Amino acid sequence: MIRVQRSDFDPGAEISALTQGRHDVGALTVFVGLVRDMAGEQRISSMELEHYPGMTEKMLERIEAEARERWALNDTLIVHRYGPLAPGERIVLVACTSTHRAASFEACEFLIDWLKTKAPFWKKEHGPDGDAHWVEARGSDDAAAARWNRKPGDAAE
Amino acid sequence: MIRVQRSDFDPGAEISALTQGRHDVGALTVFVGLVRDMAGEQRISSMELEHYPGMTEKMLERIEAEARERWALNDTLIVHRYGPLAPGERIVLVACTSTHRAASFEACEFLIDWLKTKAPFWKKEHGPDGDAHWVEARGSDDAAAARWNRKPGDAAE
Amino acid sequence: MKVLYFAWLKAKTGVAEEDLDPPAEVATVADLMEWLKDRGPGHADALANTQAIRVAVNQEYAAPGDAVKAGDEIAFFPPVTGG
Amino acid sequence: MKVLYFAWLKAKTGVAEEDLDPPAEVATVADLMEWLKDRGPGHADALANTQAIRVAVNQEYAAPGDAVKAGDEIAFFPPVTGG
Repeated sequence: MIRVQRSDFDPGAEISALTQGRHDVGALTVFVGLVRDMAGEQRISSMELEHYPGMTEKMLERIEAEARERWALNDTLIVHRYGPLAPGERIVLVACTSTHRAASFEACEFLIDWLKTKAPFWKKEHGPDGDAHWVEARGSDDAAAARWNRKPGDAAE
Repeated sequence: MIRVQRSDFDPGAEISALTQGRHDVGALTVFVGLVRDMAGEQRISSMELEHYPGMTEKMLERIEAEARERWALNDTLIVHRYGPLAPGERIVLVACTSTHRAASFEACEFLIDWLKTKAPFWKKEHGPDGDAHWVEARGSDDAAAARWNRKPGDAAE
Repeated sequence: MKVLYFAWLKAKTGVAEEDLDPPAEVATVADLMEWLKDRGPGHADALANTQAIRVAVNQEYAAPGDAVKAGDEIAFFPPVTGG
Repeated sequence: MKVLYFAWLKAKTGVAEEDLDPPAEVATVADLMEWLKDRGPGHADALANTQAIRVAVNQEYAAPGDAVKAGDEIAFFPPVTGG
């Protein structure tokens, strides 16, 4: 499931919903991304997360479908916020359940790596002096996402 | 922090404790292992988790210290249960916080991989007909743990 | 044709969304970008560095040579930075 | 010397823990395992397959050649299966 929302989410409740009453889940991996008050050497007093409604959901659904095709998963969940965010606030949650831990870890890392390079969100950081700038995409995120690219002729995993 | 306990734990509360009021955490990765009602083709009606009090805590602390030496982490947490467990119940939680996601993912996977091969716990599975057997260690777990072995001369990460 | 701008492209063009009816010779994403630059200095500035811009046609990532036509939703934005 | 058995080693020996005072010639883990086998058929069965047994001396993993002495806590158990 995917959800794009302005409001905060409760990681405990999200985790519960994925495992409650189930006897076929052996492994749950969850990633939560949060706003820090520093970006490199720069102090951050708040952040604004813009997105492209419609395309965001479409991309997240596609990324989720790709994960479910590549790994044997019980369930996947992506929750991503938009709007104003303060340091310490949660931005995104990605969770995968599987019978075995390798699949849950790999799929969870895949989801956040692809999300970061494909889902249309843009971060604007505000400094303490009222200065603001759009965050630039990072080469390390492209590299992380590229790990999951399939070479032509790759067998289905 | 490490905890070895008979009682259940609340993943949401554990996550909150790691991030609440902090502005320096950018990434949280959590793994939860649960009891399934199947082991291969075999039906499981309950499980008994035995451990070696004293050595368990010592090993978990050492594994945690190793993770904190290898990766730049804000915090780490291992909670492991012992005693009788039914399908659907949580067995273990491992969580890592860091400024960046790569460290939180790698350290979390390292912790569970090493825990599985080094911490003195033993699972006994009970079938629906009252049959019981001790779970055998798996080669795949040894291989997962061995990924993290350092070759002589490896630089500190 | 609906044209959308996000992040600093929205700030530079001064619009989030505009309904446009480009002439028939505007057949590709690249054509459209050139044509949009003539809408004013803000548009010209926003669209100056094509390397820094990503494009979606009908909410799918698109390349400069991809076709655009009446009724399409075309979005211009910087490389994404969510997560 | 305190000797502990876990999992199926406990089931086979029939004891979780025993306080023992082996003779001076029992100097290593391997010596101790041989000596323990004489305590009865349960012990002999439990300790028959040394490949399947892990050993800790004073709560540290130990090898067959490692020393054991009075006052040590020695534990025998199968490869671990937690997590």
